[in-house]
Amino acid sequence: MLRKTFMAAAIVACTAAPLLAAGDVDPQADFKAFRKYFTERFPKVPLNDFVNGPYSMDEGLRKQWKAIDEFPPYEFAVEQGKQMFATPFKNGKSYADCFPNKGIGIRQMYPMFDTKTGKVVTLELAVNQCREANGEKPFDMAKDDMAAITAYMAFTSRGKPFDIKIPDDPRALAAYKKGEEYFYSRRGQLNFSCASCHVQNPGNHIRTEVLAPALGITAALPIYRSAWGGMGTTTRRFQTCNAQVRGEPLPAGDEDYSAVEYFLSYMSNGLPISGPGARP
Amino acid sequence: MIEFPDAPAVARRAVLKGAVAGGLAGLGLGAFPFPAFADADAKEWPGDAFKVKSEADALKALYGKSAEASDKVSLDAPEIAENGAVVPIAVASTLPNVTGIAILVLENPNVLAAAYKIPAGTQASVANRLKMAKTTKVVAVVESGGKLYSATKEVKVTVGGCGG
Amino acid sequence: MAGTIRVRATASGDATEVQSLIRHPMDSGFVKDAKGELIPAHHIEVVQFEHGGKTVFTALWGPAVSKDPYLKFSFKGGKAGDELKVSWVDNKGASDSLVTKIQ
Amino acid sequence: MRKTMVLAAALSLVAVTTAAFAASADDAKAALAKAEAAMKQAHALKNEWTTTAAEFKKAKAAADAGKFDDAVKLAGEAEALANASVAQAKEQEKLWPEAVVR
Repeated sequence: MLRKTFMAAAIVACTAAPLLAAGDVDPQADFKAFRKYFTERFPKVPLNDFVNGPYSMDEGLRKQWKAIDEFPPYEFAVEQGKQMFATPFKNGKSYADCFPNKGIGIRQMYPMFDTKTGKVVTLELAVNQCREANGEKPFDMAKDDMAAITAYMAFTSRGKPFDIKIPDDPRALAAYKKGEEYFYSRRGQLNFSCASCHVQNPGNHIRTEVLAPALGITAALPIYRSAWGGMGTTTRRFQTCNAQVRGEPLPAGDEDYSAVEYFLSYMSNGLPISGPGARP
Repeated sequence: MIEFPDAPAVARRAVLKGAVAGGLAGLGLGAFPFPAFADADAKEWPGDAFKVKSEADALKALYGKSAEASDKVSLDAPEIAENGAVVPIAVASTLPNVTGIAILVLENPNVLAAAYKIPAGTQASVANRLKMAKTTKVVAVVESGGKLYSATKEVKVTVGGCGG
Repeated sequence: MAGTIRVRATASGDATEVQSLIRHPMDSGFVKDAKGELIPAHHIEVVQFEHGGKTVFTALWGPAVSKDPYLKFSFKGGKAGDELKVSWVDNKGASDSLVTKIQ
Repeated sequence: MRKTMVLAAALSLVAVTTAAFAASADDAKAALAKAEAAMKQAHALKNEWTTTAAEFKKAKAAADAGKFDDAVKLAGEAEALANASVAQAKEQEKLWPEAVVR
């Protein structure tokens, strides 16, 4: 019965609180509050170190990460991505023709809101859109080819600060709001939201793993996880997070995934790209 | 193109791209006047040492003797492994003329994880990444002047994530 | 497909530090695949490093060495420009080798 | 959340025991259909649970094997899980703004 009373109280609280119509969200205000929350809660963590996820939270793990990152296993993916980037499509064109600055050093601008289609375009969607525009089959967004090419593109952007833009377009604001809603909504039988772990519990353990802070959490993607024994794209990471809380993962390319990445990367504006990353 | 009957495609290309000389030597035609860049030879692999279940048996199979603890062997291992599949382990020693290093993971199905031959002129230190099935003692053994010295540390290993 | 071996060899003073990363599954033979069948053991057995016609390091590996195995050691007598040869062979007889220049 | 799920599961169990001794093929089919309807709703809200599909699979297997009592029980559990995930989605649609870091 607790659940019923809690919900009733919540509804009352909602209406009594300053009327926050569900429609309006204020990205700039959210950004300031989000940044303030993490910097005040973890005063000893330098701002740019948040992009190192669990390693900004735990000395023991950081030491192991440093040992692995000295010659990390994602080097093969970066090498493969570099070769894929240089190999022209059957029609002679290549990825360089699809992306600003020939695709080099631009990962920090994605996800990008496309005012023509009114949709959020993540780096992974952009790669597939480029392939399809040139008559090639799109990659499976959770598999190694996509991980290799995005690993190379991330590698060429290392150190560049996130620069995610929300244009003055109601559809962009709606996408941002959708991402924020996804991030804060509880799901799965374990009834957790992304925030339950990455806002309320960064630095705490879920068995051996240490939870990463949400601030800067997309900067290291794609990642080579020892647990997977291989590379993982942003899509694969979101899907496994869903499954961990016993929520059914969404299909690759789902707009909710693009929206939550849009929200998260916007929250990390100014923080440097650290991908591809090595993680437990 | 020289057809290397047994080497898989990868090896052929690497051989062609890299060291044709080395590749030819690799064919076991040692008599060639090239510098003896012999390839890694599977016969060097101490198969039985990798099948035994106890530290004593592994050291007997590898070196024919047992080890005594020594603070001259330094074993760098994490207290809690980030992930049992990739545990960074480093071994070093200040003992004189070291000829071999071995690393054993006592709770693994087979105790011996890796062994290294250290010729003269090579420093007595090695870093590698090992797999550990569960929380286990890790023993680093150094062969110096025909005797074995060891250091032991425990590494906690569990899985991560929400689980279930 | 690029080669399976990546090496960084840097000489400083009389010591040359060597790091290597080899692309290999290093299957232990104890892991089951999605269908529940055991994946057979498939791991590198011997890795050999040679400089100036002499073996400077030999690794003897079992199935407990991690996937895409990494190695670091250092030896005396190498200098920038020298050649260093790396070669490996696994329990299925597959092999690869690479000659690289010390930086 | 745990409360509504237990409540729903308990309700469906009560319904089963008062029915005829052995559930028939039709009872099983009906229970499966109810579960499937609830699962469709959860799917529409993009908020399915992995455990729902697992229970439903067991229910179908029991029905195919002619174990209709089991099938009805398991289908009831799948339905309860699906309903709980629907309730979760609807509840969160209202509650998420409160969790936002302000």
